[in-house]
Amino acid sequence: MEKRPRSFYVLATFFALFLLFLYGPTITIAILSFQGPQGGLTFPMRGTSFHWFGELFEQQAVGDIWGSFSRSLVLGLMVMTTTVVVSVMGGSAFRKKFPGSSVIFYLIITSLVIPSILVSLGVGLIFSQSGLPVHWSTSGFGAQLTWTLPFGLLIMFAVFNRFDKSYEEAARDQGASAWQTVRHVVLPIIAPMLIGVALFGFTLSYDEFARTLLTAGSYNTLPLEIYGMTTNVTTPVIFALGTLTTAFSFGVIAVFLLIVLLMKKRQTRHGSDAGQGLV
Amino acid sequence: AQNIKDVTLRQFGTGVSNLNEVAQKVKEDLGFNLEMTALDSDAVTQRAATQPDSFDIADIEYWICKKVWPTGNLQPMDTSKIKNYDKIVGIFKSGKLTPESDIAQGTAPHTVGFVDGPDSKSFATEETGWMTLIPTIYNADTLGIRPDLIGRPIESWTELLNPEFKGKASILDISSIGIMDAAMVCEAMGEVQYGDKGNMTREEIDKTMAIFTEAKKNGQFRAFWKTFDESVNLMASGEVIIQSMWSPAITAVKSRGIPCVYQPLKEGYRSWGGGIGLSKSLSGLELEAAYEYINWYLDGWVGGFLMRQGYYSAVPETSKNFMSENEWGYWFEGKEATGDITSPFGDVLAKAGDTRDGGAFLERMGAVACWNAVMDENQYMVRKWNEFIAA
Amino acid sequence: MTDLTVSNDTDRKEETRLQPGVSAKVRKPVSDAVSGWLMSLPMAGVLVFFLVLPIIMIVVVSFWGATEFSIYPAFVFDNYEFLLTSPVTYSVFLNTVKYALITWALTLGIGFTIAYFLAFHVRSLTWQIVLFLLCTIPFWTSNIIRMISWIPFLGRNGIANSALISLGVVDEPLDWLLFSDFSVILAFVHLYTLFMVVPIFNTMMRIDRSLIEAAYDAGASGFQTLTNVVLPLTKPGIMIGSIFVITLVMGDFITVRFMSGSQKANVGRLISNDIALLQYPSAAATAVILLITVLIVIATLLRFVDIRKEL
Amino acid sequence: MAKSLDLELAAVTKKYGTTVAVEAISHRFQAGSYSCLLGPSGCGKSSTLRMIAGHEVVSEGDILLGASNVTDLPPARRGTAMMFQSYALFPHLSVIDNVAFSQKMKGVDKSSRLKKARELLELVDMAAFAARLPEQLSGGQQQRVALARALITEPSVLLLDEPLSALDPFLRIKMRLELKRLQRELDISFIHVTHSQDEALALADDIIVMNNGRIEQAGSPRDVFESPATEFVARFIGGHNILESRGAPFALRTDRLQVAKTGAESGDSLAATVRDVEYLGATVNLALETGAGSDLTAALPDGLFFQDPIEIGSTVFLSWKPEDAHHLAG
Amino acid sequence: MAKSLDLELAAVTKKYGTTVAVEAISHRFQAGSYSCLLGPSGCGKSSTLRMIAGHEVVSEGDILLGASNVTDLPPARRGTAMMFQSYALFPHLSVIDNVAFSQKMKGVDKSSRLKKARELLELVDMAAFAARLPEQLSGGQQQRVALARALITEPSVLLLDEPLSALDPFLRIKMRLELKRLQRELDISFIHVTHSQDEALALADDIIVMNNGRIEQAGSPRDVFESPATEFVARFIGGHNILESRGAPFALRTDRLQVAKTGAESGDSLAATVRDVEYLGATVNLALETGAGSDLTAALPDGLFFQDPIEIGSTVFLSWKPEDAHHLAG
Ligand SMILES: Nc1ncnc2c1ncn2[C@@H]1O[C@H](COP(=O)(O)OP(=O)(O)OP(=O)(O)O)[C@@H](O)[C@H]1O
Ligand SMILES: Nc1ncnc2c1ncn2[C@@H]1O[C@H](COP(=O)(O)OP(=O)(O)OP(=O)(O)O)[C@@H](O)[C@H]1O
Ligand SMILES: NCCCCNCCCN
Ligand SMILES: [Mg+2]
Ligand SMILES: [Mg+2]
Repeated sequence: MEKRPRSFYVLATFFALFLLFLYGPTITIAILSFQGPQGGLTFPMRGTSFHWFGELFEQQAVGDIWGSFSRSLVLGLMVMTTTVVVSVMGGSAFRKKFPGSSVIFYLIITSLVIPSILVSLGVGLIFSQSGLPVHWSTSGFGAQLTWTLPFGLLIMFAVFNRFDKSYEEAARDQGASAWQTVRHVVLPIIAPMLIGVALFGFTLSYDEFARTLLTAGSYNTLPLEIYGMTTNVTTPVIFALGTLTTAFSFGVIAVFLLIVLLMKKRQTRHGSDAGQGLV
Repeated sequence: AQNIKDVTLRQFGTGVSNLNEVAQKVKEDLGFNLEMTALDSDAVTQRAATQPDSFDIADIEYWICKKVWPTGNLQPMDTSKIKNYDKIVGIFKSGKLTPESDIAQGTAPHTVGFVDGPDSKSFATEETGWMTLIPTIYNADTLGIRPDLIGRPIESWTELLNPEFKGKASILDISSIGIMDAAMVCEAMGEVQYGDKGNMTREEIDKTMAIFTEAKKNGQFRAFWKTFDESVNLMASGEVIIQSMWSPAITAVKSRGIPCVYQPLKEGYRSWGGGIGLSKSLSGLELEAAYEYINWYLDGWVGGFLMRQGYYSAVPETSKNFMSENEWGYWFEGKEATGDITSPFGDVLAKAGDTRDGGAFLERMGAVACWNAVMDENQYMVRKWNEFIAA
Repeated sequence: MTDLTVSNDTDRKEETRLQPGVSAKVRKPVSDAVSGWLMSLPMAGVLVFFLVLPIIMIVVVSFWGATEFSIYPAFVFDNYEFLLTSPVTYSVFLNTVKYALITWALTLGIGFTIAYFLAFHVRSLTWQIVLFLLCTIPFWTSNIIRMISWIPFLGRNGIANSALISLGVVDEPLDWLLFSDFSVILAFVHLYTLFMVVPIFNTMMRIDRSLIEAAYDAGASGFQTLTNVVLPLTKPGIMIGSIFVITLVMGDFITVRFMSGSQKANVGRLISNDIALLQYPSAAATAVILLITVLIVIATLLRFVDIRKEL
Repeated sequence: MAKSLDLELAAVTKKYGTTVAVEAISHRFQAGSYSCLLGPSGCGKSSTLRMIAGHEVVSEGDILLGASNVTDLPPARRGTAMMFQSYALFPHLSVIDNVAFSQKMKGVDKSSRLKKARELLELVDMAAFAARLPEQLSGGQQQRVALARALITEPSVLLLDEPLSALDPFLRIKMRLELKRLQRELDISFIHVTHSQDEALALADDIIVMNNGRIEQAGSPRDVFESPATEFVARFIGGHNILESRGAPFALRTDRLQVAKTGAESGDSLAATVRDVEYLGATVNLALETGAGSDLTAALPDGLFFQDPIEIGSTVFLSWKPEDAHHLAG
Repeated sequence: MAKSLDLELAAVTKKYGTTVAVEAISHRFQAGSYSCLLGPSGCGKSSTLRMIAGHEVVSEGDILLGASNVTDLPPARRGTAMMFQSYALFPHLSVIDNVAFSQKMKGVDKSSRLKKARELLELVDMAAFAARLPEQLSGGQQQRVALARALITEPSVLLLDEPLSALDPFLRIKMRLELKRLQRELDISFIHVTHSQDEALALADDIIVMNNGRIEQAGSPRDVFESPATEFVARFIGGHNILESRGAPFALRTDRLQVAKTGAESGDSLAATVRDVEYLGATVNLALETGAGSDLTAALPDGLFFQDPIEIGSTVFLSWKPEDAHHLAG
């Protein structure tokens, strides 16, 4: 390995400090989730235990963590799927010139910059004024899409800006129909990027508060539920939930790393002699 | 034919009384499903006022009623169908705890408790047989303090603005409630004389907010809180040592082994009351189930459950059946505990020999100076409150 | 390659010029418009229903009247009149702008540095992705939970103060760590720096590495390369990140409320307070003004960069 | 393979907005011939090829393949196949799946399509690499796979857009021989876009020299090289000097310019200064400047040059045989 | 301009992880000479150049410029300047600011640095474009600006990594003449990486042929072309056939192979089948297959060939003069 310049170490330290800063709350949460049974949400610690992890799977005094979690999960998946599909379609549409595309583009920008609470208020008003029932899977879903779609579309712009059109032409040349081209060529090639869009969509939805606030209807999503739970004493159970979420995320990343490593291994095993000069 | 056991009722309210244990017990005792959604107090008002289809049962406070009732989203209840109607304490019917007590200032529950008929949108001045909310839970609020960190007796609401506690005081940021606390303080300081704290004039509002704004600018407050939990954390972490607080929040702090007192003050309490209302759209079997639920609610189990957390039940008599003598004595009669007092969730809240802060029911509820209120100048007050927050 | 230019002026001119009386041999691709429309239909649908209609609704309602409990159609300017004549409005907008500017400056400084590190010092793509993912993990825990945890982190007895005291940096716990402008901005920086990192990183990755070498070759120091080459070339990413951060901060209400202990206000809080009190018309009027402000800021930023080209 | 057919362009025009990329060109590509479209960057070669392939809408004019008008047919239904400049191999598919792609799209069952694909891979000598991903292949190998993929559709006309430009010079020469061999064996038409004169000369039965969206000259390599029709063609095809005689331009091959160290400026003899000497192995190029300010090049066999080397800066005398001067139009 | 100095590589090695890209190469580049590093893709040319430039850390060995060891100096302090393959002009700076960049970095005041930059632009004939942005220039123009930018640092050695590969063939020939002229005028060393034999032959005073991270042969173009040291060099430099005589390989220039339609296989005459005929303008290449299975090429002047054309598939007889056979090592 080559020697690194000093700036590397300075920047790496900065990055480490930034990570520490990002993880400040996470670490606090992690520590406090091991409070003893008498402990609360703040320091000092009153003993240490796994009590609150156990409690997490029991019924809480107030609120329904797993019910709202499953709603958030379902909603997150709905938003994720829709974001991927609609963004891919939208992104593809924008590769062509069509009248009105600039209107849609500016709407997307507006959607990106409009304060969340406005969407929440507006969607809530539309539904209530037109007598439609608000529900997390209808109004809540739509309100969240106004947040995830701009991101999805912007990422798709980036993806398609880098996408070599000749792949599609080659497919058409090979007799693939428009749909076959998408199905067998475009989608597989951009698939890794779509994972990014999907992750983005899910994360933004899973943690969305303001846009769901006035649009969720009878049943709360997880952020709303936790907020609702704070109207009574909340316990380190919510910290245990945070710790589990974080552990789970680390797991996902570890799996991702493992897959990458395995794929690299497999590639070397396949024995590439690409670029070995004279044919 | 439809079976009442298939009915599901959706109830929302703040976490204070939207307890899962209640729903569980309903399922056991009555057989139908109760789905509880806990919301913060802002969301509760919004939900009740703007999303009538999103709930069957609204668990709200009386002062909110003033905003929600005129929307027509709730239907009044026929008191003849309420088994224990007669046993409901007087506060919710005539406004008088005992026949001789004065009616406190503010939006007293009985003033918004009745309407003339099933379709009426304006409140009646006396009992009519049509109730807006069935009272379920209420209490007398005061300041909470950390005796260990203050180290001297606290007797008056004025202490909230005492510079001694600079940077360690807090009040709550729910304007309708906060303004009442503020008024208690200003009145106690002798700075403002109110005609009716529950229905201030613009001038009174201005004066009150001026005093508090001044204090805020001087760094009196560490923070304002909006949810129950925040008040608990502020107090438990020692960020704040004196603040307006709710009884069970004190209990929660204490249950962590941190000394905390719900300090009775000489000027009296600021009180609040909650009840459950029925959605306009409720009918048929579901309406029947709702009545069954209300009757069950007043039947004592919930009352006991709530009383053991430090609230009061609207029908104390029935609750007594679900409390031990020790508990009844401690919580209701203000007697010394004869053994450990535990919360319904198993935390030990008091030991033998302890007495409840503020004493017996009659002593506490008898010393209510005002109720949480929605005043005529509410919009003006709200704007001033916003200015206070932004100052 | 894909050219996302939205303007179709030339196309349209072409059409009108060629249409009348030209031989049947003239061919014009018509299907682009049709398929473009079809494919963007779902997106357009969502936007119309969940963005355009709500905005129209808000604008309309901002002229309505309100009682204590309901709103009624009217055409009154009361809401705006009150808003625009209240000194609170101005101080709150000012405060909002203050938060936005300070947060912007900090996220830009930090975000640029982080992006620079990831783009220029981390060599493999895998590591770049891993480090980036590492940055995102905290965001998979509900923000509400994280907000709650700031108190034990920054409070008088929190981790930060304990650490500072045990390190001997301070004797007394620092009060201003929590419930202050400091903590509000800290939380903003915490929440939104990544929104700055991503677009800047993206732009940096597209800088041809030989430009950096060319700068070194010309005798530029690391710092000179940074200011004379990297920074100017990263401008588009900075613009996009700035748009994200500024709009997010200007529209936020929950962070300000939690982190200031409800002691500070920004426009978002004004709106949410109004909403909480069912003063929808007043909330809507404030929202309209906020939206206009944000759009003006963004439009100004967009003048400097064509973000479609820069993605 | 399919029967080869004539391909005819009839006044084909391509406009992008207001830019005219290809201007009413007409040409008949003979069945079974190897044609090269040659021209400088931006002259419309790719646009022409892509219109033939069906990847670009024809603005005006018609394209006929055999007896049928294919102008408006989709790419896969016109009997053409295209090999892309950077090959456009599907990066997510293995070599054999790339080749079998069109069969899969047609719904051919797996075993038959793999069998067919394997045959094609054998044709291009790539069967051993069937399981690799494109990124694991060298440029030359990728090119062969692209060829196999194009040929599996049994086209009458194979279209190639700068197929050799991504290869290094060594490979380029090798692969161009293979292309030519394959075309001869399959007996179908190849239309090959290039901006390299060598490539066009070496490969083509027919060279179509384009400039500014128009065809400047079309003919056999010898026609084009020995009788360039215009100054542009003479310059572009290389190996020519442009001179002028009584106002009329004429072309003179660089290897037909005779260089003498002594002589006199008179009639067909011209004095010139040697500005540069480029050694190119078998030949040596002299860059010459005549008094008239025009730059000429003389290509001498290396043997001849080194017998009596000429120094840079020296003056030489040029002459040529009258029959080597080739008159140009315009 | 700076005084030109000898540049010496002493057993320089470059390793990337476990790959050895350059393996202990030693070479002395003469002051004021034009050297070309020539070799196939991946042979280590760029790595070598980049180590000289200081953009790549030397794994082992030393680099000496004149008397000083520059192995560990930063790029700007070694007296070299680099011209990048795709020019690497700063897209946000105007042409003149690009050229003045290094002066700005040194803190030279604005008017002096612009004056200096303008001089350099005049040198490369680009003064008229001073205010343009790089994207508003053609490839050839960009190249000149890049040249000016590299030269303004007054390097002793100018390093060029495939400077012509982004240009079309027409421009490429033009620009290579300019590079050569400039080098001669400035009298500094140019080290130029290419994988084109023509380019190397035409430009270099010294050709360094690399293969697999090693130098196969270094010498003047004529040395390399006329006496390739190894089979690899003979193949790579082009224009050679490799034959074998009693187990020992020898090289024979393709233009020295004599082709006769009639004859007998005997001694130095070899029967071969014509597999292909490549017309290249002034020459015609015959691709030949001998019985022994080896492939040969014969380059005939076009005049000669067309006097009596040879058909593909016909049998011909090959012969050569013994003095044209050049024996190869290994
Ligand atoms: N999609 C397009 N939109 C607008 N103009 C285009 C488009 N494609 C090509 N052109 C223009 O049409 C003209 C011809 O382009 P074309 O690609 O056919 O040239 P070419 O001969 O293939 O050039 P090269 O050798 O550089 O590939 C050029 O001026 C080019 O700029
Ligand atoms: N940064 C790097 N990391 C790892 N290996 C590298 C790196 N750069 C080059 N190599 C490897 O080192 C060897 C030599 O590469 P180099 O770029 O010097 O070749 P080259 O002769 O310039 O080739 P080309 O003509 O393709 O530019 C190759 O095998 C290449 O894959
Ligand atoms: N069931 C309604 C309970 C509402 C609780 N509000 C608490 C207010 C205390 N001051
Ligand atoms: Mg082209
Ligand atoms: Mg290289």
